[in-house]
Amino acid sequence: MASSRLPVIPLALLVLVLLGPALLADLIAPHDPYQSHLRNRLQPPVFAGGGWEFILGTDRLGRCILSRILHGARYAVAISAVGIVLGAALGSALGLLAGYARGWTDAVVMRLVDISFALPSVLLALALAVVFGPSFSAVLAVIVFVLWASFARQVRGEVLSLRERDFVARARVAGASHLRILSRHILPNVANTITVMATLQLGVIILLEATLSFLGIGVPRPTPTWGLLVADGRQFVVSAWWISFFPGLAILLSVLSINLLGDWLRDRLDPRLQQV
Amino acid sequence: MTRISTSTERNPSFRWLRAGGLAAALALGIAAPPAEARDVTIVLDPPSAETNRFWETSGDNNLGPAMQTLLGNDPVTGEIDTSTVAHTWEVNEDFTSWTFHLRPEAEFHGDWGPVTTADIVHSYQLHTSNDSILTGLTLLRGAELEVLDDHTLTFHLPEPRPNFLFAHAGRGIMLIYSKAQYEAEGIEGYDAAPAGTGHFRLTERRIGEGVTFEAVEDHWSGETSAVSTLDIRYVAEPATKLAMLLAGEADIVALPRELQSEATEADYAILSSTNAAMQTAFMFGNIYEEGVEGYNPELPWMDIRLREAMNRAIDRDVLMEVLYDGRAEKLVRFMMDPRGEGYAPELAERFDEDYGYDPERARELLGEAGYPEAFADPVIPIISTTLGGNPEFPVLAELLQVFFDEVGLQTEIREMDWGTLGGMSRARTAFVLRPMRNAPIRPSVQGLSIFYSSAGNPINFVETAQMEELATAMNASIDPEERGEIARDAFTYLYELYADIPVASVGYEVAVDPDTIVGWTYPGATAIGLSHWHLIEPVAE
Amino acid sequence: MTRFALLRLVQSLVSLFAITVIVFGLSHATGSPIDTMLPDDATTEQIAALSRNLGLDEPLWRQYLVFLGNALQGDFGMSLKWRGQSAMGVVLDRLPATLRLGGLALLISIAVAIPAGVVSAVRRGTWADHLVRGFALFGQSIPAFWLGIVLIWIFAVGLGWLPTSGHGGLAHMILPAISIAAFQIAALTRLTRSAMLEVLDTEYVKLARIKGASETAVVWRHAFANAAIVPLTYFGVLAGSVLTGSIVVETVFGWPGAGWLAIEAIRARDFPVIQAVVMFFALAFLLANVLVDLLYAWVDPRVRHG
Amino acid sequence: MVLDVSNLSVQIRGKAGVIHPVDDVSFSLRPGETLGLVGESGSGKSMTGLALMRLLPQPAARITQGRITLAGQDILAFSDRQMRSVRGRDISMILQDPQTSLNPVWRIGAQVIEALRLHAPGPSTALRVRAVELLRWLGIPAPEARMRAFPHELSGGMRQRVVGAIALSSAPKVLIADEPTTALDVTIQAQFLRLLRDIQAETGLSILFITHDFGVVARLCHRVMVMYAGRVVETGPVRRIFSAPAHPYTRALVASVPRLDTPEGRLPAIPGQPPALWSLPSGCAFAPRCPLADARCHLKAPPTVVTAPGQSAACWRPVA
Repeated sequence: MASSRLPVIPLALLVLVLLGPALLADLIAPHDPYQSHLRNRLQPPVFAGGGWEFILGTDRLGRCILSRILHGARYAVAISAVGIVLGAALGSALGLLAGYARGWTDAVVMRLVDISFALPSVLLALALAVVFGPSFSAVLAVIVFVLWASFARQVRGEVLSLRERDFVARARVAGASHLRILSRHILPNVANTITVMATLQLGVIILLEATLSFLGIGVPRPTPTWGLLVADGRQFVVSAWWISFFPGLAILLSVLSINLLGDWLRDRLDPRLQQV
Repeated sequence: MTRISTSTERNPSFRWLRAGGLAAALALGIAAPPAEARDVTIVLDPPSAETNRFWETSGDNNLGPAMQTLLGNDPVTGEIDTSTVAHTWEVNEDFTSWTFHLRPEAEFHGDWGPVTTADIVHSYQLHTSNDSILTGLTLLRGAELEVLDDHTLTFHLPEPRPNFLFAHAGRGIMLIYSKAQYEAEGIEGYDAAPAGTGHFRLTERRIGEGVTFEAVEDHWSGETSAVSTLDIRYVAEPATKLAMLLAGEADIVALPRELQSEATEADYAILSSTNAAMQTAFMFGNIYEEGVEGYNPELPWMDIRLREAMNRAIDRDVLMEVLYDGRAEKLVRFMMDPRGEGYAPELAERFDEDYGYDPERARELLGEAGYPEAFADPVIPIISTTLGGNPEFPVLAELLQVFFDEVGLQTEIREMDWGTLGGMSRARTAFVLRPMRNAPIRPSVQGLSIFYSSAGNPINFVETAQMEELATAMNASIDPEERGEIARDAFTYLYELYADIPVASVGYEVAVDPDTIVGWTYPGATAIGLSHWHLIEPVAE
Repeated sequence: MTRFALLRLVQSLVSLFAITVIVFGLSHATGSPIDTMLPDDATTEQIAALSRNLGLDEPLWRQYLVFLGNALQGDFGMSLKWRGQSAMGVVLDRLPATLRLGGLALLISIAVAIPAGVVSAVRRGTWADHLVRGFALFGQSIPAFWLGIVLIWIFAVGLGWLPTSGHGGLAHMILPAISIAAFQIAALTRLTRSAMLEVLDTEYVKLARIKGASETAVVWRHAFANAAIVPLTYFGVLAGSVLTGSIVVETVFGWPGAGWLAIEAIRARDFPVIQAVVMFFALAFLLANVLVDLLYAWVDPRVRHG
Repeated sequence: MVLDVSNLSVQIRGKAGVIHPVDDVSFSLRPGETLGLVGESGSGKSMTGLALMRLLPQPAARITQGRITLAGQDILAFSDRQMRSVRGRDISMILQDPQTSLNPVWRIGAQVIEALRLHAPGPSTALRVRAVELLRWLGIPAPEARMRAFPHELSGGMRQRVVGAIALSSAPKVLIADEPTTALDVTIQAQFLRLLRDIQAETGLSILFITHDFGVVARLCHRVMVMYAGRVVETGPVRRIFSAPAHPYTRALVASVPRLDTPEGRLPAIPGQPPALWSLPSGCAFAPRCPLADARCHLKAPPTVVTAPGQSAACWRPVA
């Protein structure tokens, strides 16, 4: 159905926009992302009449947009990596448990899934931010909350059907412990699904972070997360469009390439997974 | 009077888009019909409470066009005047009995009849009831009202209140509601549309959207507004507000200063209040003396050298430029205003010397104080928060951090909403640097005793024996000259204490469409900055 | 079928009950409404009086029981921010605006995504397919609030075709509805496409062609009738995310719906309104999902009989 | 001749390059005749069937050359609309898997009626009656009740009969049966084959029976055509093919016949794998696996030679 060749362009894009900057921000960023050059506020990018000192222009405090975007990649990677690992781990663990144990455990987990879908995540985030103050960990908590349920639901479904399969029955007859059956026989079979879902959800996380920043409940300023950069520059869409445009572009390109990679991965590993 | 020249040519970059768009819109037939010149749309920040029950709000008067207070303000000077329901007032020598004479011609909208002292008593009861949460209520509460006749009444106060008039104009926390309407329709009548005495009548309140007012024909004051309907819309998103102005959907828009240049570049005009409408400052949390609740000797800014260093680390010229587009004055002392009591001009003269931008001196001071080694927790937490009407606060926080970092202070920005911050301050655990505003500018003595002494409210930034003494003396004195002296001493004391980081004294500003609005004179004397709605001058038809 | 419906209903009720606890707990954890209601210079007496008035001096469990008892009767108390109105009244007042906007967004999503997904699957590998997939990816990669602002600038300020913001007729709804729908269109298109691809590959679609059925009949009556189950199961999630999406978009467009209300209520610690509006969101979501499950069973005979 | 195919080639443009799953295939079908089309999976037999229906997977596959003459008409020249009216009416097809050949969300009745209506529109009551008759004709018990059933409520054998009913609903002249019994168990398989034979006897239907199972071929077919790597390697009467296969590949296939326990879809006893279609050897495609192959076989594609009356093979060294 799909190409088995590695999707080169998305991968290159991802390295260029997200991974490269995340690793090398300190080396390649022309300025300190926190350093204000107050005499150079709202400088346009070099191709729109600005100077070479600030290639993508500066924001209202005279900070270098390019440097902020490059450093922002670091936070994008950190937030999405930690968020996805925690969310996928929690969701998959509960999904495994529910699907394997069935009965009451299953009922409880599935109600929790229902509840977590039914509570509007943005409102929850807002409430959390009001209680604990916006912070990196609050953003992570919201991301985990948003993610875990879909992992749990998907994994549970697969485990339910897996546990009826022969090799599980054989393992059980052979006297394998539950832990062993779960870790040796069932987990490897849902691993692909988890991997593909995780990839596809990465884009969702980056967008969520941006939304939280828009509502003023993201990672606190002046941390240059992409969401905050877009949210902060949104008022200047006409006069100083570069403040929000370039971070927006970074989000767009990253999410785009992540989604393309996710699609590719899905086609390779788990073509039956219907993931949005 | 603020006047602006009308311009015919707008920002060309939008011209071409518009030309094509307009044709297409006409073809599609979906363009909004052009508004009548006399219908004015004003876009403001959403108020903290949307209700017609003014006493159940904290005092942001969004009923202004329709509802009046006993006294008014002069549109140019901002001085309290008798332009509204009362035509004269007297006070006894010790400021405990205030008598007001109502205008016999003043009448309520609709058929609710003339304003009498019964309406004043009724309104007083509403505003001082248990439900009332108005700001500065202590100034109003506890009075005994003596009705002398239908148009004369006296407020007998339990103690001298030299600033009593501030409750009736300026802060204006007692709106005149109709007793007749209340008796006929009950509270529901007010909830639907309260009858007031202003130049406009409230016709509709749409929750989350705004309020619509209609000009009263032949207003009893003899002045009738040139604007026929006033559509006040509440929009929170600044970019959307700007878009509304540029798209011609709004005539007057309260824009953050940062965006005003976008409007002026497109040849829209800025109208400022005739006077400063607000002071802004950054406060050091809990400069208390030992024994006071909330005293915390570990706070780095308990060392006056750090407070001076922080003040000196700031280039206030840049601050004015970045935050207020250059249209603000450096504030010398929070709560001190040239028009108020106890103004100390010598402080303004000394300001550059004591508070001026001097990063070298700041570093020296930090060195002398042994910063950061000598401090248990040298990190300075700066609060970033949003408050309707103060969109510059988050930027201010970031700027402070920039300046502080420059001289070697360790900082951390904490985002927090205004309510949480208030809760912390009330619990006296706000161990932070936080923004504060004074709007409208309070009478000096009131401002000083509210935020710098233990009298009354729990939120206090300074509590020292000397300041307590000054506050007590100030409040006890009924001799204007003496009060002025004490206030001046207090200002000087706080100034030398580096009690906070004074930022700016700013006027209220709106961006207007010069094609539809010629001018608007308002003094910036109310809590929301705007007033004198009937003085909005639309372009003649 | 009835048993199945009943079971789903009971499950939803259990969830709803748990949600009341969470909502109550969370709203009270956000701090006291006094902090936002009272001005900075409020006196100690004012604070105490308000606290008493609002019943905030009662123990928390008692406040919960009172809340639950009243909530069962649809009474969430009086709003703290919109004084003089009941929380329920405020929510009911704002809900239609959100339902209209959300409904239109949903309609746009379906009207665009389903044909796009189907076409993209049927013409797989052609330029039409690439175009649709490109748009879908784009829609899933752009933050809704940013899209909204850009749309305002292009269509309201630049071209002057549509109003920038505010509450009004259809013209006012188009831009916000598109902003909400963009992500959903993308999601739904991708979902429809992959479901269609799978179905188009099946033997029964081949059999329909063998019968001599027209391409339209094959694609829509045979293939889509089966593939539709997948996007249908997504509608439950879709309804939820439309509500969530409306929270952000309503702020951008000054559209005073339930999403806007929820944000304002949380910021103002208006417990009664927070509780009412979140319960409404949760209820709407749960109902939508029960409905989807029932529809699913109705559409797919295998589920119905299984 | 009801169906005449000459020099038919199909090309698929894939990611791995261009392949020819059907390469220069010619054969014909007489009225009332059953032709068995035999080969391993990937030999191009199913693709040949789909090409005859003009239902090749779009847009990857297309017919590059040849003629298909159905009842005297060149159907490759037909427009899509003309082709639709031919499908089901003149030429029809039964697919391999009865589990998935029926639309799971449609009732049986609706599916049969749709097929009837497409080629002979009429009032729905009349169509209904005909549908019931059709189901009865295909040996489905209690057809009225079955009309209301959904596919998942029927057994595999019943479902295949319904598929048969749909395929035969408009009395086609040619039926392509693509491994129709592979997914059924043995007794049901036998019943279904008997049914096909009965129907053929009754109607004079011509059947192209695609299978990999020589046992089935022996029971049903008059003639056999063997395909390997997209090409026809041998054609002949069923008796000759069993008794005196000319092509070494056919011989190997026949040798493995009675083994019922072999895993389906794969014929044993021939060493090696069928070649990948995108890297065919230049000579005879079977040469790498052929015990008789010599240098010539590896170099040049063999011509088709007549080895006996009605029997021909594409081989340099046919067994006479």
